[in-house]
Amino acid sequence: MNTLLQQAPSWGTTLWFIVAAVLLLAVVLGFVTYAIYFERKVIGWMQLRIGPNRVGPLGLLQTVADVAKLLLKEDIRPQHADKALFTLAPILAYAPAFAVLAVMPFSDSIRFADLGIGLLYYIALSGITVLGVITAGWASNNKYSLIGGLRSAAQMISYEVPLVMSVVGIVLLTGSMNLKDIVEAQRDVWNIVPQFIGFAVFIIAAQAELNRTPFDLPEAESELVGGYHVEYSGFRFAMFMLAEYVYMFGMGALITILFFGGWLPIHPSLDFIPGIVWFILKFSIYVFLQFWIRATMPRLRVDQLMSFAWKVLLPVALFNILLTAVVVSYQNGMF
Amino acid sequence: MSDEKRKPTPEEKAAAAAEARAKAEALRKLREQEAQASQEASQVEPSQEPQEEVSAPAAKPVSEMTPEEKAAAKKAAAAEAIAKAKAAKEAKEAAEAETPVAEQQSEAVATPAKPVSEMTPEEKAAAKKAAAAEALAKAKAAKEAKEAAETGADTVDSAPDADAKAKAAAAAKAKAAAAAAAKAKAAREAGGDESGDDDAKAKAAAAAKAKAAAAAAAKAKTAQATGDEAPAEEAPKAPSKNQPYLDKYVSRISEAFGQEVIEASYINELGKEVPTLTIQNERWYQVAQYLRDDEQLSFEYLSDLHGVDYEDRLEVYYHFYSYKNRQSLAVKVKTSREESKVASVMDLWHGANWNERETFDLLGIHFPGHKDLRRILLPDDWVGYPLRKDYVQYDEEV
Amino acid sequence: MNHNILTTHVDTSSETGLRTEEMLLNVGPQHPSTHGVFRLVVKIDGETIKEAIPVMGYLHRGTEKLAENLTYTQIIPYTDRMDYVSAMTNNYVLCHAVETMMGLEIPERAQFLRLIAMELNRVASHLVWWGTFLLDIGAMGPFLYAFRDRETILDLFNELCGARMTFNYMRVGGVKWDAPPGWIDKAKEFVQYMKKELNNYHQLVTGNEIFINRLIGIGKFDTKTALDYSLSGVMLRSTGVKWDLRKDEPYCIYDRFEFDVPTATEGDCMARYHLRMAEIEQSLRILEQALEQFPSEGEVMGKVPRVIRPPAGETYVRIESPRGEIGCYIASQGKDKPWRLKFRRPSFTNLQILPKLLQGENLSNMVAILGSIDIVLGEVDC
Amino acid sequence: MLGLAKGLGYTFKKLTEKKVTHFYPDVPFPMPPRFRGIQHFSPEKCIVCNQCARICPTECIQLTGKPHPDPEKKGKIIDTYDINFELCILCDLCTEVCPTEAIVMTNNFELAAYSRDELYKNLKWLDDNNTNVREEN
Repeated sequence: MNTLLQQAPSWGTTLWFIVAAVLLLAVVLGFVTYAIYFERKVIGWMQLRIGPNRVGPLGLLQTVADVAKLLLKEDIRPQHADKALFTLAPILAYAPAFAVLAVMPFSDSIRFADLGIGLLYYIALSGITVLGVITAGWASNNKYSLIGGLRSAAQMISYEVPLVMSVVGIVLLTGSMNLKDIVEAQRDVWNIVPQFIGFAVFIIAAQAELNRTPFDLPEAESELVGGYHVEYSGFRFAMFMLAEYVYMFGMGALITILFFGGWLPIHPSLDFIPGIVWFILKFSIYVFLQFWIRATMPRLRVDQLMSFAWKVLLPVALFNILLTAVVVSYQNGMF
Repeated sequence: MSDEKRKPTPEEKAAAAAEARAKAEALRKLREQEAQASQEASQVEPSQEPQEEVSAPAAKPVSEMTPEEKAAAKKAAAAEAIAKAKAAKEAKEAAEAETPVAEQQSEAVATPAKPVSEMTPEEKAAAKKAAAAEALAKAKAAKEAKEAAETGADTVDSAPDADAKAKAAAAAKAKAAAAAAAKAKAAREAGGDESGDDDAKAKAAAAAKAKAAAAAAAKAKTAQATGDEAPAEEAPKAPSKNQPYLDKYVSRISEAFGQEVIEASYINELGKEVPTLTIQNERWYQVAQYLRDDEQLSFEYLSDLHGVDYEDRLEVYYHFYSYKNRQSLAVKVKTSREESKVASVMDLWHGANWNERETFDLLGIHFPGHKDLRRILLPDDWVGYPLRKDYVQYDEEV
Repeated sequence: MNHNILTTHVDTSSETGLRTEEMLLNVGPQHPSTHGVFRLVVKIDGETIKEAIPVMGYLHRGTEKLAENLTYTQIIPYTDRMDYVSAMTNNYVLCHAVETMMGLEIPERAQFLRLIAMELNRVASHLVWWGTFLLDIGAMGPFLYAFRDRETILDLFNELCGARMTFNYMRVGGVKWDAPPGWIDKAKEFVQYMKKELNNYHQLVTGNEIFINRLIGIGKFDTKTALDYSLSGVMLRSTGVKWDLRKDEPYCIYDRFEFDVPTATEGDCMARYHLRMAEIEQSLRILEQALEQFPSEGEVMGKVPRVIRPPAGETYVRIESPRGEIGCYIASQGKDKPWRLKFRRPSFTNLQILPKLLQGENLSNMVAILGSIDIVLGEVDC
Repeated sequence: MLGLAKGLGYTFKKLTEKKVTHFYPDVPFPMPPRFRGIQHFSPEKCIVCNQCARICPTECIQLTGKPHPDPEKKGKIIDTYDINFELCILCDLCTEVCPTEAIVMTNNFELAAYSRDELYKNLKWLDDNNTNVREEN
């Protein structure tokens, strides 16, 4: 891949890019399909049900059927909706979620762009998703959507700050924003140990960024019915759904890379297992945690959400930066 | 014999025990009473006539009689009741000539040892009188009744023997009473609109005349009878346990507003002996305020509020409760059907808000003073008030 | 609806110079958290509720009007459909009213069956409340756990009277069915199971910090307000009034059993949550005693005339339903059909305080407050 | 945090616990003997006393009788008998009053239909609905 990137653009290389992108998209879609399936299964098991079991063996084709249904549905747009924005919103939400995957190193060899500022790229792009959500909320011409959109804006912007702050510690430790370097730097010990405070803040903020329980206020179905996507149906709704899960994929990958040592094995002696297996394993644990939390937690209230971000998470993240800075300086012999 | 009454509070238990011991005496007293009553009745009889006409066909509830009426009625009835054994036979015949419903009634008469519980209170009381004499003679009946009483098993645990005895006596009376009760029913049906049968009517008319007075009298008696039968016999006028409260309310309100604001006051024997007042419509708001604010009344809780259509008038029924005094009070305010108006008590008890709206919605009673009086359950454009007896659904096409 | 709420306020003179506008939000009648077809028109400024107007009647079936043309026996199935979550208490209140008027005597065994049925139903009702309340708060797990355990109760009812929710079980003078063989043991088993399971519920939810923070201090009112608004049941007890009709005006055979009336003084959603949970415990306690003392034999139907004709007059009885004080008023003219039948529905009365509680609250609190009142729309609209 | 952890612990334990859902409709759902399902009607038992129609709180039962074909015998026999399951609330009162157990409950409860008209069940249908008939009535 690296060699391809460094070549001069030509028809051949462009074709390669497209094929690779489609491949990644297929992988991601496959993941989304089965993430939804497993989410339903896991939550079902936790709730003493058996989850989807009617379509295909063990219900494995349930999500496929759901997606097919969504794609075949009539495209409904509310009469007084803002036509252009209404169409644009799902794309705005989905595109960045997919674009952030470009910098993810899934293993030593499987990766795409190797940006020096991979982490920054991720954070910057993921911030765009919120635009899609606000646009959707506004363009639907629905009060629930609007409230959901605004909640989402407030929440995502607020939680982005502690999210970014919490990874600064890692950047300080590693001295690089390149995701590959960050993984390589964890050969001795995973970042979750020295950066535990950062990890705690990050995982909470990530949850809020993903709009998932207990921070699912923008779509709180018991309050706002469905929040920003209440007026969406058919494939547009599918785009939002996709964005949510792809974003979860991205966040899972990022956490694995930042805190769990990416494709590195638990112990060097287990090196014979391919890196990608380790990656998937660690990644799956995070995804399972998502489902688990969703089966257990109630939802926060909007004012508590904001004060939690600004009064708890941000100070803790800042303290973490300070602590890391002090430790790093000490190690470098500044004191 | 309501649910509550069956649970033996300590006092009741004691009373029951005492009664059992004094059973023989009680019965003797009863006989004396009857003799006395029959004497008195002959004096009061003339004044009794108009009343029975009122009470028989419309089945006028006791609730609407003044205490004096009640007393008079009782006396008259007592006398007549003695002569009723004979009338019972007649009534049976009348009943047989009636609709199937009536037939069922007479069937019921035939079943032995029919417990008191099946009879309406007034029948019970009436029956009791008639039965008293018979009961003494019927040793066998008493035995049967005893069994019945045991299955009923209410106060089994305390002094079972004495209790059972007392009950057996009561039941024996009740059994004989059944005959009289059936007669009462038959008579009332004949008087009422249920049976269209002219024949039956004619027959029943005779019975009804004799009967109605008795029924009315009996109603008065049920006041005591609801609790336990024996005390009723010992002291026929023993007031309800809530009588002092009623007296208190009446006197407090009369002191503040004068006698005339209370149109009627009585203990509702059918409704767990709740003191019930009928308040003058015009002064209702002031009285309501007083009910809530007065130290001794302090009815701070409005349990229920609703309206009833009695065809000649509308009534609003309030059920208050005082958590301070642990006492209930029912208040009724009457209003005309044409211009129904009852002052709103929404600003006194906020809980009246929706209840008044509901009453307005379904019965069309207006509550001047209510801040937001509009329909609550029905759509805003609904025509008519469904709970009124003359309501016909509005049909746009007609 | 000609109400002032329809005029929203546009604030152009704010200090920031920004033009803000109040918004009317129609919550319901199809909304996941209104527990049925209840509608709330709320005027919101941002997410703060300025005013809330409840609109109801979407489930109004005219039970009271229908009852005027039905015999008392025929009305009983209709009461099942009022508070469909706790139909046993509804059955009971009607039968109790008629029995009070007629002075009927209920056989011992029937009394026990009634009490057991009502208390089981109270547990079932509170379980439904617990599940749906947490669903409102955003946790979906508890709902399914609660419904699993409620299912056991419904199965018990199904065995007892052949229906899971619309029981039509009680009759004037007794109950329709005796307990089938083995039923009492099954009920005993359930009570023991539920006692243990209740701890799990607490483990799952009660200690949850998010949950606690969402409820503490929300929807608060004091005793005076509660009485003024005619609140009853848990709503009243959460303000410190120790008042339970089972204890204070005992009906059925409640005075034979030992149980406490849990009260709290905070008057907020959290207090109401704890009270309902404590009430499940107390109900189980009553059930334990009642099932132990259940008479081994006896009639389940008292001696009742073939045609039920309460004497002319009127009565008003009230009992403790899971939601509060349910009352039944009957005006009789001595016929086999009531002249006027009126139910005092606790959900309807308790709901009155909602607009007051919602004022100035956040939209998220709206569902918590509404949930904590515990309404059943079949009963509100009657 | 302890509360959150406890809750997570509880749900995790449930992950492997036995599931409580039924495999309905693959596996029929057994109903207890007293279950009130769709009525079964046996015309030969009916004496056309009209009690079921009269007790019905929703007035969903309609029946007509005809004179007994055997002129020797008195009384009537049933001619038509319809229950409108749009209205029927399966309250059990009709079976309760029936003196001859001509109308009884069954344990069948699947009534869903594509058209309202299908919910009108006539004598023949009710007669044929003779599986899982309830014993106690």
